[in-house]
Amino acid sequence: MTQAPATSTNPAKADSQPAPTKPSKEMMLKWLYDMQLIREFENRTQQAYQQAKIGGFCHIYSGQEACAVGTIACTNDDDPVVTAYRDHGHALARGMSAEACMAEMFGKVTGCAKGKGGSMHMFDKPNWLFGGHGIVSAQTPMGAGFAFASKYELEVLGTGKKKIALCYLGDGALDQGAFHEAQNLASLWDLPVIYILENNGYSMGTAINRHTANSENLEDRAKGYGIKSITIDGLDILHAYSELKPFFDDCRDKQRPGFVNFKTYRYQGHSMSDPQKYRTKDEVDQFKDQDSIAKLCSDLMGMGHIDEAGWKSMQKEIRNTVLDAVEAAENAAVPEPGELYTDVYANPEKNLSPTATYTHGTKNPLM
Amino acid sequence: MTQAPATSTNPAKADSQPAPTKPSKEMMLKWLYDMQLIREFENRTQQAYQQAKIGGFCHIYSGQEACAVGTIACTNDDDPVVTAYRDHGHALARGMSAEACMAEMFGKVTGCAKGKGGSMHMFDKPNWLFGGHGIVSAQTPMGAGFAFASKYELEVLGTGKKKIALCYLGDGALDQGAFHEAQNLASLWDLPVIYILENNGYSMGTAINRHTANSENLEDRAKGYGIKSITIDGLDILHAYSELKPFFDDCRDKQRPGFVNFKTYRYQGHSMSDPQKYRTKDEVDQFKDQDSIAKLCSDLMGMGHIDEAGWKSMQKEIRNTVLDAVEAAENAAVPEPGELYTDVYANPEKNLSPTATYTHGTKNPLM
Amino acid sequence: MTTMPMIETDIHPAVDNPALPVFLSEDQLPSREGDRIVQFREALREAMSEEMRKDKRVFLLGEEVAQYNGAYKISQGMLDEFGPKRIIDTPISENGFAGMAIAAAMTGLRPIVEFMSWSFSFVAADPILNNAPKMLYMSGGQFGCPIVFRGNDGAGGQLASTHSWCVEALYANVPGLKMAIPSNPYDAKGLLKTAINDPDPVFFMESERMLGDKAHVPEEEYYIPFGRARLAREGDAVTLVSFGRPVNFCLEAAETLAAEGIEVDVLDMRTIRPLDIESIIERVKVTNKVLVVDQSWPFASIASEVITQICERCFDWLDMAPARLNTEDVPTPYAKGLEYDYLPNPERIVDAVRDMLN
Amino acid sequence: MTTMPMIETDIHPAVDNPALPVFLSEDQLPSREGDRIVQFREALREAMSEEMRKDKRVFLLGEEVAQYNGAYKISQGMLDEFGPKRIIDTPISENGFAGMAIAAAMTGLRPIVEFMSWSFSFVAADPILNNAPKMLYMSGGQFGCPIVFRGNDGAGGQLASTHSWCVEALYANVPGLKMAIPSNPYDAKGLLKTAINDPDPVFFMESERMLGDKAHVPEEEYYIPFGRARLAREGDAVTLVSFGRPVNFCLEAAETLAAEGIEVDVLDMRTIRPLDIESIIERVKVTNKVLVVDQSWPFASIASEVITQICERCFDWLDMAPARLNTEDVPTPYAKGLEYDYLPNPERIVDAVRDMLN
Ligand SMILES: Cc1ncc(C[n+]2csc(CCOP(=O)(O)OP(=O)(O)O)c2C)c(N)n1
Ligand SMILES: Cc1ncc(C[n+]2csc(CCOP(=O)(O)OP(=O)(O)O)c2C)c(N)n1
Ligand SMILES: [Mg+2]
Ligand SMILES: [Mg+2]
Repeated sequence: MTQAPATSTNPAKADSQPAPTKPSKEMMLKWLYDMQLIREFENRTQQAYQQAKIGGFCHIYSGQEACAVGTIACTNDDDPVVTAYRDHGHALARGMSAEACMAEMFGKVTGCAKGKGGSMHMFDKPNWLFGGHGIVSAQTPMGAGFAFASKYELEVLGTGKKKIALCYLGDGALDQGAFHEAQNLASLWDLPVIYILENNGYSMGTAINRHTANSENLEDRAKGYGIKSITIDGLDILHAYSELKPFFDDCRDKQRPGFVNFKTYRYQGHSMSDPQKYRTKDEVDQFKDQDSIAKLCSDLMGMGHIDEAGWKSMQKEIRNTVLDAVEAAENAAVPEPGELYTDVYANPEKNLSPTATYTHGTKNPLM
Repeated sequence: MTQAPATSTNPAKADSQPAPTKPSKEMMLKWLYDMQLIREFENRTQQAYQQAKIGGFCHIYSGQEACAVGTIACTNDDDPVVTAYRDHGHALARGMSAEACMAEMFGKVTGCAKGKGGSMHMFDKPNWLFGGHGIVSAQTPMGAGFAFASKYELEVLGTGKKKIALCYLGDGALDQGAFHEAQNLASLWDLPVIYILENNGYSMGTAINRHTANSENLEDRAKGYGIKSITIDGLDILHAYSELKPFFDDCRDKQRPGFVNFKTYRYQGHSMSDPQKYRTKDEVDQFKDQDSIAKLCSDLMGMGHIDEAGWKSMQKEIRNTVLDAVEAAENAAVPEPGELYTDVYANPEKNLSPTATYTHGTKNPLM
Repeated sequence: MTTMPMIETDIHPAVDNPALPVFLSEDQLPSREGDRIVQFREALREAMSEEMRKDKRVFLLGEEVAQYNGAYKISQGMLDEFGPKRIIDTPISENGFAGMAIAAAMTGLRPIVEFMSWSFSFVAADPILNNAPKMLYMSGGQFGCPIVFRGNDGAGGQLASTHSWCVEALYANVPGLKMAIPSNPYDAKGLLKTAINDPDPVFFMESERMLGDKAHVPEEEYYIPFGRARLAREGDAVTLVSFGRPVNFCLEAAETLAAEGIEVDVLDMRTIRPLDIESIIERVKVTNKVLVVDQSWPFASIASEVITQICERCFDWLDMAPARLNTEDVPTPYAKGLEYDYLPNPERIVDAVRDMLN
Repeated sequence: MTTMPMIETDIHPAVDNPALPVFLSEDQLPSREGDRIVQFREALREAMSEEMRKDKRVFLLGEEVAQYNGAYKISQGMLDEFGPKRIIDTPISENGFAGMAIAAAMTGLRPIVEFMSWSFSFVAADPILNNAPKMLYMSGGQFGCPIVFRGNDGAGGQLASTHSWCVEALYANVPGLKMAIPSNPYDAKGLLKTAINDPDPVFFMESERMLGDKAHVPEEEYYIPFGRARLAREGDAVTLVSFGRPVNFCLEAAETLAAEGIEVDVLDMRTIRPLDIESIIERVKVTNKVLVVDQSWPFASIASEVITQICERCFDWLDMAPARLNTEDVPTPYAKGLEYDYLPNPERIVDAVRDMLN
């Protein structure tokens, strides 16, 4: 795209080269790290929320880590990514620092949106993350749009390369008309967008079979648009990657859309205020017994890539990173009152409002 | 429904009893009559439009007659029907008088909407026709709603019977999110609505393969929702009826939705102002050669149900009916200026507007 | 208690079962004082449940209204009482289920559509603006549309840009709809019961921030007529005109001002369409100064409209320009402090009144 | 010709290629008189084509814009010149393609989205209101949204209720967007060129009824800055404030009134956000009487806003209440006579002015 975000600020990122189909040891260890980072981060997020340091709606990603990490593993650093409001996992997997993510939820100026967006609006331009969006399914036409922009750059501006856009959605988002329109456009116009259905079985308190028709055969939907699709057991990231990587590569190569029914589960309530009467503790425990982090860890131990001590020290490192992030978020400044009126217009002419005078404000810390 | 429209005002209507699967001679003759009525009516409509007696957008139904007539033939008089803006055919097939329909387009008080709606808004409560709607696909959730209301009456109010709702849509309407949402709701909730895709191959000037993905396999879409479907050769009404009647009966019986891909063709431009550069005269002629009225007429002649003389006199009767309608529309009164402020609110309290005072106005001529 | 019909209307032939409830004048309504303390959300629930008991045509649909007992527990227990055919969980398909409900209303049913938040109504903007308010007109008086759309409106507490809409400034422009925005449990119940019985589409705005507010709600049944403002506090210095949640900010501000010896009116409009302009005029003739407090953005807002109507109706009674205090004219920020500054909070109201008096 | 930058702005870091065009003051712009007569639709086409020639990031998408050459022939010939990758026919999926274009704009492309009619924008209300105007804010200044939404607005000639919307009264409430509503070909071209270069989302309203209007449009390139009203006619009796198509009704009315010896101002606002309130004040200080003519419904309309701002800014200069003349407050009727009465036609304007002077 013309307005190329600066290259990734996260040197730890494993896939600055196109990722190989068979993951290396380093890659797999990085996945374990990222998944555990998300888990730990979300634990602290919940804590901070309970302490009223975070406000608004807050949706915890725990349980779904393999999805963000496993799919982003199949992308390049400059592939555009967009997601919904349950977005901390994607932000971290994409390379946003825990600090910028946590500070955003604390409503601080060091947050990725300078405290203006909160939990649902994780944006990270250097890492090609285009948000965090709150309206269910509003991100799905946008996903097609990022794919469109990549193609436009390649074919009209002549400056790009073959990209794929990643667009995440929850199972509840299947029911919105926007997604239908997006899929039709993507297929009709050969847009390389991959829709990743994070199928955690519930739209808030509504089980999938109560909110979407023919829910056992979701790939049929994609078929209606001539979009190729795949269903993934989302609790085993190694298996997921081995199926997803060729699928993604094919979409990139053919510049065609794809649909991934990624079966996963969320451990926590829909948001922080959910009593969860719609499911049993048994059901939750059953999924926790197949935890994707534990699985990857034991797989890696089996391969001899990590041992108990290594895992302990990795966990500790992560714990410290997250604690540091929390502390930094605590200590960061809240926005000046004047920040209310900044970033409203890029070209803040006069008389745009009867009551406000707009200005530019401080530079985003990520830029 | 609780607010039962009065019984049909059109005694000529063939299907005041549930229609048999094998059509009687009278039924088939009635179809011929109705199809020719629509054709003749539309010819006069075009004429009147060219004489600037009709204004606004005006969409001609010629070529698609077998669709409105053939599908309505499968319904009962009190099955709710809703359609889009290309609605003259449905109105006439459903039993609206040519006069009420023509007068509406002339903007006269004797029109079915007292001149307030025009060509795109044919409403006929006594004949269970819920409009004529101008926003592409907006009628599709409504179709589900009429089916819902029928079921509600049956199951909650305990006063109804098993109905089916008919909802027509153009191929262009496939691309709107509303239709996706409607189908999902219909399937999920077992709503007896039948979506009749009037697939005339074009959305304005855009051929179907340029506006909707996988257009050769439209039944796949319905399959995605677990909705049963059928594709119909829409130029042969006898054949269409024989396939549609059991399909409709099954939807009624099972109280389930259905999707009909009704292949048809429009002879005229999209609206009265369309230069039609997107298709060849040849293509149009090819379809005109398979004209559904000519086909039915010759089939009926083959069966000995009508002869040349009978057909001539039927045509003449129709011509006179339509000419009378035009004349009546011409002679009818335009709405009083005060009618601007009527029918805005059913309960026109004071202070609803800073500038207007609302009242009830004259009774609709159809009621 | 003698009953006095406050609204005389012959109902339109398009509408089935035309009886409107009997409305009492303000001083005949059951007392607002008492010890039957209920939350705002319970008041809403009582309104719906009472009407559903009386009229089987009334039903409720929306996201999580049934099994979950309501995202905000407004419909708690209603599934148990009325069953799944009348308390209906929907997919996240606002366009679809709003359009569906509109059709059902055309047949004479009386749907209550809950938007979890009015912020989510934009995906349903077409059916709710293009169809519901115009059906009667478009059909030449054949089909009415007795439907209630209701849900949370306004900033809910750090919900940020997309989830904090005040849609009234946008939607009130459209003729054919009615709009009610209660500020307290008593009014919420009485207005919602009226809305459900009204034969026209009613847009009913609640506030997540008020759902836990508690007040006396009488045992007896009552209906609050549309188009009657309530003088919640009487003063002489300035007339504050407001509706919905900011009425409470006005009352707080009035306390602060009273301590300084400044007595202000607080007029709670209760409904926006109809708008009780007469009550405003009556008070402007006393105070000659008016401040409209509105939690929407300012540009072309209800505040702009109220000021315009005041100019049209009692310009010569004004001592100074009628003033407005709106939410700051920026997208809703997340950060707590910014969001507080953003809303028309009591401090801002106090300042505005002081400004007017200097 | 000397150039004078009229707007001094440092462009936001979120926005790529920040150069704004050079703006000239009104008297430095090329002459409005001349014999290069073009239609309104051609002026729009020239604006788009010129900018597309200069900047490959600009593209046009919408229903029937390419092969059909535009439902209203605005984009005639553009497919031939720019090819199908930049002039793009869309399915009837306003939500989908508007959302898509917004994403493209976030990456730095500069989409022009044509709504065949703004009446069809309600199905896209969510992306155009919730995303485009708030993206910069929500993302803490990371992503701008340089996009133009344009199309027919207002009654198009007996198109009835659902197809005759004036959306400005609704949408102008939202901070983060800009809005332009030209009244003639010259301004249409200059404003659209500015809109395409503006780094913020611009809502651009045209009128089906004006697309055939003809006027001189100069050969030289020019840009009309946002927020500068044009005094289309100067008088002393009353200031008429208007925008879009009704400006022409005002000019007609002014002729009629002039014949009676009444000279009125006609101020063409050209943009709504920004709103050139200073020019209004300047004229109100001369005439002390103002009538806002607006083709939207009255309630919470641009007219209400203009009146409110007049009260806020020059109340003491008013001889009488500022007045408004809107479309009648009813759904748009189909019948020709009713539709004529419904709009703010010249006769209604003349009557309103006469009323003010009596
Ligand atoms: C249009 C719209 N309607 C309703 C909501 C409220 N809402 C937020 S999340 C949610 C459930 C979505 O579930 P799903 O898509 O499965 O995602 P998950 O929460 O499981 O990640 C609902 C109803 C919304 N944000 N937007
Ligand atoms: C939401 C919306 N967008 C655009 C339009 C303009 N429009 C009216 S009809 C039409 C084409 C529809 O074609 P189709 O659905 O195939 O129906 P047909 O005209 O062939 O009967 C378009 C683009 C509209 N009325 N509503
Ligand atoms: Mg889910
Ligand atoms: Mg078609």
